Amino acid sequence: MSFASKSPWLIHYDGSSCNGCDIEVLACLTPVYDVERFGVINTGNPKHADIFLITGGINKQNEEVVKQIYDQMPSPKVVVAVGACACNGGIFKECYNIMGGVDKVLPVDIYVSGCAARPEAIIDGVVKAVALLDEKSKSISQGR
Amino acid sequence: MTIMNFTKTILKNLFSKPATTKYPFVKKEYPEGTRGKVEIDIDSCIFCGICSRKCPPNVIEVNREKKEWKIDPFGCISCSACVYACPKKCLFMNQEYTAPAPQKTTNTFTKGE
Amino acid sequence: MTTQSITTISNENLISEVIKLKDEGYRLVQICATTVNSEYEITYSFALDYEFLCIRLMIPEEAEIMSISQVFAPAFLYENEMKDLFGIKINALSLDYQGNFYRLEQKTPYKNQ
Amino acid sequence: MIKIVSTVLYLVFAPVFGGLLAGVDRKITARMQGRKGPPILQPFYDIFKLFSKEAIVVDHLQNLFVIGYLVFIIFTGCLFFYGGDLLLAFFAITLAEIFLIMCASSANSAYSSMGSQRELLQMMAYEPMILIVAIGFYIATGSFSVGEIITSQTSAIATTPGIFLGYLYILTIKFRKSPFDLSTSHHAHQEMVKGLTVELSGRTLGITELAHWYENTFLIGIIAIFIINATWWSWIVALAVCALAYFMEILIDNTYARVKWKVLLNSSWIVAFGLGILNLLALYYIK
Amino acid sequence: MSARSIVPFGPQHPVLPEPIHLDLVLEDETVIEAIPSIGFVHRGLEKLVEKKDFQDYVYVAERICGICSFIHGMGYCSAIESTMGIEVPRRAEYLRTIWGEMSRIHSHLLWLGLLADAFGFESLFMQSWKLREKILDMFEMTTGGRVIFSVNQIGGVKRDMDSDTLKLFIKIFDDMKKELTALTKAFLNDYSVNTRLKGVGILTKEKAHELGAVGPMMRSSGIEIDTRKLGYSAYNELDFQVITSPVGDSYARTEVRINEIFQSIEIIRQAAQKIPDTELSLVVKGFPSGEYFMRAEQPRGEAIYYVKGNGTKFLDRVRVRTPTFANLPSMLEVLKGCQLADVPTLILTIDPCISCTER
Amino acid sequence: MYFVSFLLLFPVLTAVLLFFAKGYLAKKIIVITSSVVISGMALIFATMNFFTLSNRFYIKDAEFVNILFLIIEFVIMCYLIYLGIRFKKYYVSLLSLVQSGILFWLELSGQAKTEHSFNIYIDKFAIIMCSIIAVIGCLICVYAVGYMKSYHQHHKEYKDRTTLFFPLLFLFISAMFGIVFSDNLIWLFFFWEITTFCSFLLIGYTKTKEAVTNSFRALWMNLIGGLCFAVAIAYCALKLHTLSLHTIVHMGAGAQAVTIPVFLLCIACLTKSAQLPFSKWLLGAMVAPTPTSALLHSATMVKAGAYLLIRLSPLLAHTVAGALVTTIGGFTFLATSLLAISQSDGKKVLAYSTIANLGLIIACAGIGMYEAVWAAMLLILFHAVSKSLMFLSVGAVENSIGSRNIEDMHGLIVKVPALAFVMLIGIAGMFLAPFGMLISKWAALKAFIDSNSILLIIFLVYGSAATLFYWTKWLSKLVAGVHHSERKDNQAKGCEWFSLLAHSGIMIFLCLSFPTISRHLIEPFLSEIFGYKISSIIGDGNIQIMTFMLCMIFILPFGIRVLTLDKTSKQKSSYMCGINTGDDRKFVDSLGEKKKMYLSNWYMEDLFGEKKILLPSIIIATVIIVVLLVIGIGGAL
Ligand code: NFV
Ligand code: SF4
Ligand code: SF4
Ligand code: SF4
Repeated sequence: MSFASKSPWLIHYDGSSCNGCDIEVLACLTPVYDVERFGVINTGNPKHADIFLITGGINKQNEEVVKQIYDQMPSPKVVVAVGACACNGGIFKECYNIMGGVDKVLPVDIYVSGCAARPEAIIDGVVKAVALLDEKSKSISQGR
Repeated sequence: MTIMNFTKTILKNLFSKPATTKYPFVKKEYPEGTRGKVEIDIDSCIFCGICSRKCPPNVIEVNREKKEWKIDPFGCISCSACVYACPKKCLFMNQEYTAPAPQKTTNTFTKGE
Repeated sequence: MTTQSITTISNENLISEVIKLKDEGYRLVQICATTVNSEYEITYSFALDYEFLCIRLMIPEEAEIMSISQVFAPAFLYENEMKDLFGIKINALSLDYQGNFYRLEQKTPYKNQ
Repeated sequence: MIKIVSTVLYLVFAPVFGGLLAGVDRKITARMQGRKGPPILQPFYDIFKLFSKEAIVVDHLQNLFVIGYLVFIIFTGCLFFYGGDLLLAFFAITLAEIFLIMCASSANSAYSSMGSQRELLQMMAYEPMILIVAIGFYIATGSFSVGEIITSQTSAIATTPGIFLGYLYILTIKFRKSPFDLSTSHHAHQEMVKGLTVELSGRTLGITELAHWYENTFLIGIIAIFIINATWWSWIVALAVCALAYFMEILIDNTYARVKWKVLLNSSWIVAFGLGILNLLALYYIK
Repeated sequence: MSARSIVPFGPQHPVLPEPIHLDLVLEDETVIEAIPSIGFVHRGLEKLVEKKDFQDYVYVAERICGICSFIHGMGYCSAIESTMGIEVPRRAEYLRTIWGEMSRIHSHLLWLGLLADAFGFESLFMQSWKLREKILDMFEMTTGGRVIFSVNQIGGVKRDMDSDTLKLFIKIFDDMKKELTALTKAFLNDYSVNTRLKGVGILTKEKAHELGAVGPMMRSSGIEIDTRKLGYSAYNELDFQVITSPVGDSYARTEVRINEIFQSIEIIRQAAQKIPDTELSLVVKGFPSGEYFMRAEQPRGEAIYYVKGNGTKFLDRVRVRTPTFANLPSMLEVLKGCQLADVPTLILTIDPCISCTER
Repeated sequence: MYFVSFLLLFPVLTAVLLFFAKGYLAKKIIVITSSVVISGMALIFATMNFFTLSNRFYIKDAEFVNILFLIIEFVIMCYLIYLGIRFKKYYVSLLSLVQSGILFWLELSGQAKTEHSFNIYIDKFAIIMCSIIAVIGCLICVYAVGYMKSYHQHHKEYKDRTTLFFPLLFLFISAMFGIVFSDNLIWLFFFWEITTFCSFLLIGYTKTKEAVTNSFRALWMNLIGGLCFAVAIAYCALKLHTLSLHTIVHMGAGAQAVTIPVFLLCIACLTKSAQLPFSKWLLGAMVAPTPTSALLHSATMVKAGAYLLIRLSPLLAHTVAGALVTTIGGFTFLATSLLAISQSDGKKVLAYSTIANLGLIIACAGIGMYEAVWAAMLLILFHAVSKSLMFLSVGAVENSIGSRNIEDMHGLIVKVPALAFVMLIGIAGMFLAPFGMLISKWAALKAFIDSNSILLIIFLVYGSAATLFYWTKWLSKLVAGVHHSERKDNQAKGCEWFSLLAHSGIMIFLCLSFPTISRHLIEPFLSEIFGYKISSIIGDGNIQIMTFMLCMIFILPFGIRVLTLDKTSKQKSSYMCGINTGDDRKFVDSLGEKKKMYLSNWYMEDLFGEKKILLPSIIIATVIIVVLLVIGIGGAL
């Protein structure tokens, strides 16, 4: 049995977001939504994380940062793009300094819509991500 | 200055029901007027394209020839601009939001004859 | 509401004008540039309590201006910003990011192409 | 014989106990914060997951040191539950901690190194009190040996209340609880990121977590031997006191801001002096 | 004999909700120097005015930042309204005031939580955010969104609040006050919190003025300026005092913000009583021309919305000078000589909002 | 008898040979051969007497030796007076004149003639000391052969004065043998003075201004001790009519008569062992080339003071003199341990640590209880080895990476792995369980508790905390795995490397064998001086536990191999908030350029800096000494 799904630790990085999705992600950790019910911990450190939550779009400067964080996470790992900005740039997609959504630089596993993404949506996204995590962890253990 | 003056609050919390919602096990009731996802009553649409022009992130695509109305729900910023703009009032906001998905999708509505 | 006065001054008078304001006790509120045709219009805003006034430079695209960061320390942020976004040449910046303030992919997006 | 049994019991059940303790801790903390909190078994899920993850390191030395940490923590606990020498147990746990510090600094990463410096500072802060605890036991019961301490006629706490309180004080450091969670903390949002454990992941992190459980069991065991004496009912009292002490730790965790290192160092040294040394003086006076 | 460490702080760092980067030069844990770099969130949205017409740009303005979103929308609208000479219906102005003050409460509560988290007081963080959720619920009830409201438009607002709702809100606020008081006690009276706030990061009155600090940052250094006193929206008809504190340390900044929460509740109460019954919005005709600097008090301080129109539906320039941008020099000032442990709390005491700063 | 004379004379012979040897190779050959001979002889001597040794006295009435000593003493005095005048340090001349004057007067007036005066006395303690001096001392000499060569390659600015240097080393060793073998206080004093004189010359080796100042500081501080020593001798001769150390010790603790000489000797020991307030000379001694520091700090010089105090320990129990020694020792331990925290110069840390450890030894000796003395002797043993190892490895590191600053040893394990490992062993030996020092500390703590000395407990608990801090932080510097950093050449070759390895070997050997050493060497000695059979201090169970721990430490690395943890783990770059530039050393800084990350240790200058606590501690120590002297001597008069 895989435990990956029972203890999804996440890291949250704020790309070029407006903060809206950002604070909603944080709100998920607080009493009313309390994602720790599902074992979620916000680690703040890629090396401990299983789920990479990104809000906001990608620009030249944070491209490297996002890639590096992803690289430093041990597999199995999943990427969740939260909010319209992270999905495809949202309202900012025409801005000169926005390259687009997260999928421009990372393989995104789950897209969460909304502007700002609602905590419920984020929870749903995390729950879906968790299921994926399980699958990935199984395929890794078979691959061994 | 006192020490541990927060004790009362946390003990109260400890012995009362947590503030946590039961979501996702219990569905959330959204207040009226919550902006979720955009839906269309395709039958009343006249494919004038106003919604498409008004939409700030340009996620609506209207094709008058094919009588097709397309939206990219993952790019929608739930601003309701289209809803306000539609002359036929055939767009409305559903309180539900678009569910997270592993792929970005485009929802296409075609007016059947 | 209070009045908003904008005085246009010449490039050479900038520093002396700014020093005068500093002596009167004004603080720097903002510096902002706008591209007008092929010129830059640079507006320096100052405030004293609730009073608000602006001085303005009109400079050709290639002109160089003096930094006022020696007079008003916080100016370096605004000036670096202008440098990055407009490509305005500013001399004697107290902390010069050398165009790496925003690290844009597309340099000086506001410059007239 | 009984010694060996209790050692084996420790080896097998300390992780279970430590894990449950962590689970209960998280649950109570969550409820104190008005949240529902994770399931009680959550720490076990975490650790199983950690062991199933890809192992990444910054430097291969990390593996060596982290295992050293675990081994010596377990060794310490075994020594203690075997009824061995308390002072030696403290020396052994110091060694274990040093392994952890070396592990953190071997990664040559900013936050892990800063965390190790802080951990070191914490060790310096609690070391006097730890030694005083051992000394207190020795004076009160005439022996460093745990076996003899728990079979003495009166509980050690009768003559060492100050030392007991001092021990509880530094226990907050050892449990890495606010206000003393300087080097690493259970919660994110720390200036140190995760301090000591930044560069540990997957298996290595799992090992430190496991070691932590072993360590906590040992530390709580020390609370117990303050109480336990030759009578049987003292064991029950001890259990209650341990539970109460742990609850207090959780409460303190939730009612304090994290202090800065100088406060930590000064206060621990002052507490060691005010509670520990004065208590020792009194002990000498009585004897 | 100490050597100096040079370490990166941010952009990805758990105490930073948003990416900003500092090169920290440390001696033991004392910060000798901090050099900031920004640009991780820069989107370039001011230039979008060339693509969106001045009415649609409201949606962009709201998304400068998700925390102070409402006042961004309002400020932008007011700026345009001023250039076009539009008198906004009073009810709309009152509603804007109420929502604006609610934004302030939510923003300050959010900040209190983050601050608590920065000094490692998790339960305080949770409690603050628990209270904040109530405000968000109220927002959702009245605007349909939790953080981005989309209720402003040029010429007025889109949604109304009926009197029952207003009464309900006043009641909710009254209930909240008790919990807020407990929170206040923990922030202002708790010993351990005090060790982290008192005397830390002092910004003197002179420095605050010289470095152009704004908002609570400035007011906690004893400078009595609050742009709400300019009397935009409905503030000219409401009675409130500018809150200041003389010392200029982290504690003073906390005190000022906490008092502002209570003040905002008071303002909302007044506004709810005085709110007139007019229509909500005017129909806007024509295009803006001319320029205007609109100064509005954001939770973090004075924001300036500069618009310059040219008589077409696309503006020439929109520029938003946000409070955090103005506070950055003060932040660098207070960071010098502090302890590493204070870096998060000091960064937070300016209540930085990077998405506002970089736009 | 044969062994003793050999050990005393052979080094002198070597010294003479070395003085006339031309060329480096010749020196090398001489040093190595005689080192082998000396340590070989000492070890044979020790093994012969390992299980049984009835204490032996040698050399009765050696008039001609006395005269020889007198002459040498006179020459030295003249030289010192000359130097004092030349460098305008008149107090040095004065001190030298007075102390030698006292002796000349004693000898010449015949006052020094006492009954049955044996001059040499051998017991198990002497054996232990002699082995330490021989083995460690000679290893240092061997090391010096390699070291001095590269030293002069690195430091072209100093004149090569090795012609003087090597003979001095051997003279020093000879004098140390003299100290531990002498029973006659006059002989003891003679050798004592020789060490002072040699150390003075060795410290001034480079002849820089700093070196000269420091050497004079060492000189005058030791001369003060010497003066006290001389007065003590005079007192013994005049009042007690004996000059035999042995006899004096047997007079027992209660004896009023010995109070004053014991006090004076204690002061002499405190200066020699560089205790506060006299500790500055040892710190200054660092200017000398590393072998000198190693020699002064580990096996010789400072140990002379500790040695004499242990000899006197039965006289110290429960006396004011004992209190003086323990208090100063304990206080020094605490103060210098704290001071070491703020230092980044490797040698300086070592110097402070030496002073601290000697403080501990001396405190133990001052308690005068057998457990404490047991601990003190073990401490001497272990400290000698690990401190010498540390000094030598710091020297080797300095030659390899060009700095002896601990900050520069960041990532040594990648740069010069071999040296890093040696250093790890040295540091572990200094303070880690289950290595030797810790065992001794365990015993010391127990003794402190049993002696009901709350003050000592305070010193020890806080001092240990500080010790832990500064060693561990050094340790953590060494192991930092800085990737892609340049490999540096290990400059320690041949002699140096051999010496380092030998030290490490001895270190581990001692850890494993100390129970035997304790049983056959230390315990008999203790039984003898305390006059009753003593039980073993540390239980068998605990010894087993420690041995077990030691084994675990050494098995660990192999265990990891077996578990193949290494192979299954993947290497990733380190966490730098997402802006690592890929090689783990640099990040993108605020101006968009690559900046090198630098990690420094903690020094807490504002809490533990020299500026902050050195002066107050010196004052406190002086006050303690003065007050206790007044009480003690006042009580005796
Ligand atoms: N800085 C800033 Fe804002 C505010 N308050 C606004 O203009 O938060 Ni995002
Ligand atoms: S999706 Fe909307 S709320 Fe989220 S970051 Fe983007 S603009 Fe802000
Ligand atoms: S505006 Fe309304 S009617 Fe026109 S295309 Fe859109 S949905 Fe159809
Ligand atoms: S709600 Fe806004 S973003 Fe979504 S489709 Fe309508 S106009 Fe476009």
